[in-house]
Amino acid sequence: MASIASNFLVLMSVLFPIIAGFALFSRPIFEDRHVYVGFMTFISAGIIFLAAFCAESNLIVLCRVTQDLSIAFRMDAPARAFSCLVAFVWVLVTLYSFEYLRRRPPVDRFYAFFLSTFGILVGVACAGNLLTLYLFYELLTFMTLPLVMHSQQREAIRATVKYLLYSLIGAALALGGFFFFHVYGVSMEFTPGGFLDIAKISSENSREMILTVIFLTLLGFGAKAGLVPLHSWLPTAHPVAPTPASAVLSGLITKAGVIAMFRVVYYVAGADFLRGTWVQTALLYIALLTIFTGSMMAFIEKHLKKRIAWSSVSQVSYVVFAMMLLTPDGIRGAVLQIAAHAVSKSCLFLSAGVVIYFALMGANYHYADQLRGIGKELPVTMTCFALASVSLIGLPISGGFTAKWYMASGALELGSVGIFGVVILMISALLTAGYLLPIVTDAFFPGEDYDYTIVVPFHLPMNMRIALLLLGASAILTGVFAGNIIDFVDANMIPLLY
Amino acid sequence: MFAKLVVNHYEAAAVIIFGIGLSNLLLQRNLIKKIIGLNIMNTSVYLFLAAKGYISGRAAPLLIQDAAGNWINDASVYVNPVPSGLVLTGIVVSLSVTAFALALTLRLYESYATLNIDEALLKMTREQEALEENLLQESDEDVLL
Amino acid sequence: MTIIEWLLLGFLIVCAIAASMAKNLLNSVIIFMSYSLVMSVIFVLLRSPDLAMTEAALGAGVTSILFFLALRKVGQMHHEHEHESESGSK
Amino acid sequence: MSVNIFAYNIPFISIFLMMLAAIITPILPNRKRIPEKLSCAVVFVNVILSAYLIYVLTNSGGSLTFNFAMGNFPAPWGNELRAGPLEAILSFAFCVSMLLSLMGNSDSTAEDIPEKRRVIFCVLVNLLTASLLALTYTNDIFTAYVFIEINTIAACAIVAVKESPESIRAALRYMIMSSVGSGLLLIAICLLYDLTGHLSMQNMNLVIKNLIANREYIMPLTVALALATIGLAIKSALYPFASWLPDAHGNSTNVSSAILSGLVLKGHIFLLIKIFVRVFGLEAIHDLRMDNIIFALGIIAMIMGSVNALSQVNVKRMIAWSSVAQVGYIFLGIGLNTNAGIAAACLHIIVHATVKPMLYAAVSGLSSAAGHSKSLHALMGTFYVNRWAGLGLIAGAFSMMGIPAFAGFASKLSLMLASFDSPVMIFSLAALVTSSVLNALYYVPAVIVVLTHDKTKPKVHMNVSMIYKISMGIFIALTIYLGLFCVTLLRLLTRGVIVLG
Amino acid sequence: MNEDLRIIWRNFFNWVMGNGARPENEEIIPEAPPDLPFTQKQESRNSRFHELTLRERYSHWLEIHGLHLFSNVYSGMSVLICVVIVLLLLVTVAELPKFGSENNPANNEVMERYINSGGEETGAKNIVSGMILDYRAFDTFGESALLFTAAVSVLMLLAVSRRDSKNSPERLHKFSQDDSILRGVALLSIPVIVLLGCVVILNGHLKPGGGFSGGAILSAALIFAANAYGFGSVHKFFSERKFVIMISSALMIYALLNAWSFFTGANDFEAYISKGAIGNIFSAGLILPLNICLSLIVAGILYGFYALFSEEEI
Repeated sequence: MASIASNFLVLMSVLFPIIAGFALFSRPIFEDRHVYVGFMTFISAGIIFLAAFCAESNLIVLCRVTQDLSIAFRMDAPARAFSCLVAFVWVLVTLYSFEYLRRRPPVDRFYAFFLSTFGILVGVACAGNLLTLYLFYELLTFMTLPLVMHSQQREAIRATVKYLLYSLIGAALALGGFFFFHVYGVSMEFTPGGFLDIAKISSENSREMILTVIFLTLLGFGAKAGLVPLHSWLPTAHPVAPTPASAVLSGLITKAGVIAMFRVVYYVAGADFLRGTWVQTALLYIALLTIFTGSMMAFIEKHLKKRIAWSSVSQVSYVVFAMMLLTPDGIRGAVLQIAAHAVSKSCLFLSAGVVIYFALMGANYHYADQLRGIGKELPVTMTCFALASVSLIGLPISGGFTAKWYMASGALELGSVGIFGVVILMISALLTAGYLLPIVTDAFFPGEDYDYTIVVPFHLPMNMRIALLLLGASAILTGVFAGNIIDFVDANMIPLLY
Repeated sequence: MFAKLVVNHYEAAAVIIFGIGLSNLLLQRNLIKKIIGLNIMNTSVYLFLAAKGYISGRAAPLLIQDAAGNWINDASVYVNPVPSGLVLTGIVVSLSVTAFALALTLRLYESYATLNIDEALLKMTREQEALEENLLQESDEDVLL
Repeated sequence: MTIIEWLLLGFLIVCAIAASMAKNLLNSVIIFMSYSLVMSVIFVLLRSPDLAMTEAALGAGVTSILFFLALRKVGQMHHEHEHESESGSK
Repeated sequence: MSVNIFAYNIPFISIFLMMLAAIITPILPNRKRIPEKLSCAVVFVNVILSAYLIYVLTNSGGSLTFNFAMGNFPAPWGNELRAGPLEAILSFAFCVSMLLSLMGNSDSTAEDIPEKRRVIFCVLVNLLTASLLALTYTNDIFTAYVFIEINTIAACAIVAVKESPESIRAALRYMIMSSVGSGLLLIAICLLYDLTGHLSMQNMNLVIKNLIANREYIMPLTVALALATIGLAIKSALYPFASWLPDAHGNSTNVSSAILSGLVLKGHIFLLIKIFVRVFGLEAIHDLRMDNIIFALGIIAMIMGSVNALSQVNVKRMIAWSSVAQVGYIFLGIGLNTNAGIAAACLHIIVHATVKPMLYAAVSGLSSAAGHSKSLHALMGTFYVNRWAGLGLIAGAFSMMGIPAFAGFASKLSLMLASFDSPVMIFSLAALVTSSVLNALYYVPAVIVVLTHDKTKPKVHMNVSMIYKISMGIFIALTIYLGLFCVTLLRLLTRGVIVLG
Repeated sequence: MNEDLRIIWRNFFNWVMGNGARPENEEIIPEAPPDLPFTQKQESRNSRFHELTLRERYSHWLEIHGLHLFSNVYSGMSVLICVVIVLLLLVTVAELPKFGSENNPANNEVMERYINSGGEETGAKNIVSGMILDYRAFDTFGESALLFTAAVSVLMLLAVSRRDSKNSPERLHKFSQDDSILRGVALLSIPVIVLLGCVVILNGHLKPGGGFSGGAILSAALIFAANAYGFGSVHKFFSERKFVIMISSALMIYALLNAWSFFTGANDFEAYISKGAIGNIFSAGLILPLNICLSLIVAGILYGFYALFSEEEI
């Protein structure tokens, strides 16, 4: 009986937000859409938290497509962790978005897709097999398209098409991998340590082919995470989306790609199968290349939101790097980095959104060098911005610091690649400091020649303020309570390695 | 091969006529000639079939009586009746197709005043272009106003 | 017997080519008609009197009549079109 | 006779019901849309009959098939019908698709076709369905030829039913290409008759097996097979021979396009499958080297159809080119030349017969919301005017892109699994993956446009008729059903292909 | 490297979308208030007059040269295909069984049964008639349905569409000729033609001929009458409605007769139809009534073709 209830809980945590979102298309349920959306998001988050903490981790089959393929979910450890993170950030971003979206209609369509994306993201996290993962991954692409092209201007549509093209190429690679895994797998269900049929592979001498397929699949899923060959949609698409959308796009939806890669590495192929192969090395180098490129481009970029988007390219690849180390410290670093980056990047985007929102009042603040002295007008926002920056750069006690610490110690176990990786990490940290800290310092310390009389007092609405403060605080708190996260990882995810 | 073709001369002729008909159907610009080509092609197949049913020295498939007035139903007396049956069907098929194609051709001529299907396409595109130009001019006037 | 066969087959091929080469559509329809008639003679030679009859009635008769009618109608429409274009130009 | 007497007569009854409906329609009074109602009713009866036939065949326990002699004489002498799981399922799919196309487009039919023509349109639709059913059930290759001709004339007339010069031109072009196809098919049938002395498919198969085993008449057999394949490929719009399709499907009325792409192409493809499996047998096809050619043509069609669809501005032409690509999928399955491959091809036939009419019905709903313009940009924001049509478009697009849980994915998956044992696996993998991306590249922009609010346009309100909503709902439900629960269907199809051979 | 990628992407994007080429240094303007909607019209006009992308150049070029190129390529391909098909077929024909030989595969048990027991089983003296109307009656039914399809389609194309626009009374009598000699000849010959037609039809199971040829002869009589007395007088006893009803009901009877024999034959039921003695007029079971129906259908449809093609209302 309890099992049925927990199954229902897991299913509802995926389906409820989707249904609630699409209900927005039909008839007005509440006169005020914000009330409805807030209520539904809150309920969804509640269900998700409940499911993450209470549900059993058995396989829940929704329906069977063929004998061995089904749409199935499983609330296992990564799913629990990620869906909690999603629910936390989503509630705050939704809270923030009420005020922001008032100026950017049509609200209905935005929230319909925004809410469904919430459910689909949870679906990606709890997918029990590769088919479900692929289904939700594709749906994620299509559900986020309307978010990116919300303004319907030419730039937005061009960015959408670019996003679409890259995502589709990625998904196509993943689809090819899916077909292969279906033939060379024992079952399609995610199993810790991989479900590949090693006997069949070795008897058919197709180890190299399977490695290539895994590599291509990882690259394909990497498209969502902004990994190098398929990264360039990210800095185009994220800035044109409305801020709440770009916050979740950067903070969480890129992580959907990472989660998919995580599933492929640890649940499809198995860490043992990949350890020491060229796939591991190649992906490590690709991740490092992405880290460097992202940081460098962010350093060069002047446009505020684009800078933050490039920063995402680099920061998400930290996770990929850590994940591909295939060591305990690597996993610890990856999980911490996911959490830290999700909250801090959302915080950064939301702060930038406040700046732009503020800009709508008259000034034109789109570029990083226009923000001189803005800390006097928006003190709370810029404080949160600073907190998030600290975490992204990886200064001590912040979440980012712990993550990078584990990452580096994991990398050093790995020999020359690891050492090279640590060097790149250092350089990237410096670059990150270089593109984020000047904004903060300029904002708070505009210099001697700053004219303090033009400061216009700006009243930040309460819900925006709460969202920003909570996200900024949690960027630091992830570092403070890193120990608890590490305990969770040690108990649940380290066994995946062996 | 040539000697064999001489033996199968009906079939060889049928095949050559089939080729002529097919090339007419594909290459002629004029629709009436295309349809004539279609008919030639189909008829050649009927010739082929009829030749396949023929057995030298045998009678047409109409039962005949022997001297005592009994019907001779010995298979070694008559030619193969199956191809005749098929060709009978086939002739009606090609008649129907011809009638339908001719009706379509007449309608095409009514609309485009040409029996050439490519020319009809050309005329259509020209008309559309003219229409678009008109629209464009109208919208320009709108802008000016 | 064989010579007649060869002659008729040769005539068929010549008719088929001539029907496609003829400049005048009417000629080509007439040639097609004679082609069908020769075909029905060949059917008689091949011991298929049913076919000969049907081919003569439907293939040579009805089909050719349809072609003639279509040509006549095209001619009429041609005049109408010319008439229209003349009046249009005036 | 392993089935009860009613089920035994179902193939005959369904063909003759459609025929009698066609014959009686001109006599009926032309009021209150009686002819259309009659067509729908008879097709609906056929849906039920074929569903019952599927039920009986799969639960009879004994042999899955039976032959029905049309007259007093069995196979080599008289005409025969043959019913097996494959035939029953396909005729069920065709009837469902026909019914839904008629229902889903009934509004646009009423607008596009003047009332006096509608009687004739109904006659043609009935004849078309009857000929399709006969094509599906027939066991005699010459009967198949006669009914193919009925099919062709009715299909061309259905294209020409729209009173516009372009549609007449398109119909003429279709007619000419079809005639080439039937001419080639006819001479192939004659060659086969000469070599085997039979017209009944299973007797032909016995003789051909002997001939191939003795290595006699290999060259004539190859030529006959090649000509039949080319002839049917022209009629079913395989890529290099598909130039007539976008004209014919893009310029006709919506219901005509739906019927043409959903049913007419499929009937010819199924005949080709019958010739491959039933007349020649798969080993013979492999011996005569026809499988690889079909496979390669299928891949080319998949890619080129989509590439051509990319540059279309007219939505109907875009969907028509996408049909070319989808026909490529089916030929890819046939080209694999295994039972599984052909079952997958049959699954894709069913999937496409469901999805394409749905797309055409959706486009007809959307374009009437946009003031009957078919250009992609005119459809902007029409989702909010006609939501059922918009949902249909989205479901169809997802299905064509191969998103899991929609029909297209199921057939793609089964094609892929069927091709895994063959040496050409890597090609079909690459082709399937590439064409999914290409499909998405033109379907997603269409969906985006339809979902985009156009603020310059005044708000339009449109009354969507109940029948449209119902048929759209059934379409969408079928799409998702096929995507999620196709296991039993695929298993049945595989058994059907095995007993067909 | 990234810039290169971006340039390649941009070109590709332009190619896909058909937008004008865009200046490289253009900044992305994010999130301006959505006042300006995305209008395609402006865009197409811009691209039309200013910058041409590859696709547009291609389509312009195609507009000018495309048809010629297409028809040339098409002709070349067609010639090639025809030549290849003819050569292949010639080679095939050379390998086929010999013409006129008794041992051809086609002369097998099928044909033997048609001849050996065709007389008893169908009662027809003309084996071909017996074959197409009894053994392979379904083919012939399909054939008459095909004729019906063609008739309906031609009716749709040539009659129904113009009834609204061009129906003027003087058109109806435009081609009727007031020729007394013709009328006299017609008066004499029409009964003879009708009689001939009837003989051919009624002897369909005994002699060459049958429904199709007899129907064609009957239609010739009708056409002759129409030419001699004008379509109007033919229409006095044959209006369009009656015509359609005649064809449909003849076809209906034909179909029902066929269905009866198929149904009883397939289920081994008693058919209640005697075959009669070979050689009699009233023999051969259903073949005689089938031939009569067939001739009515064919005569009606062929006359209908004639009337429609000579721009008359049937």
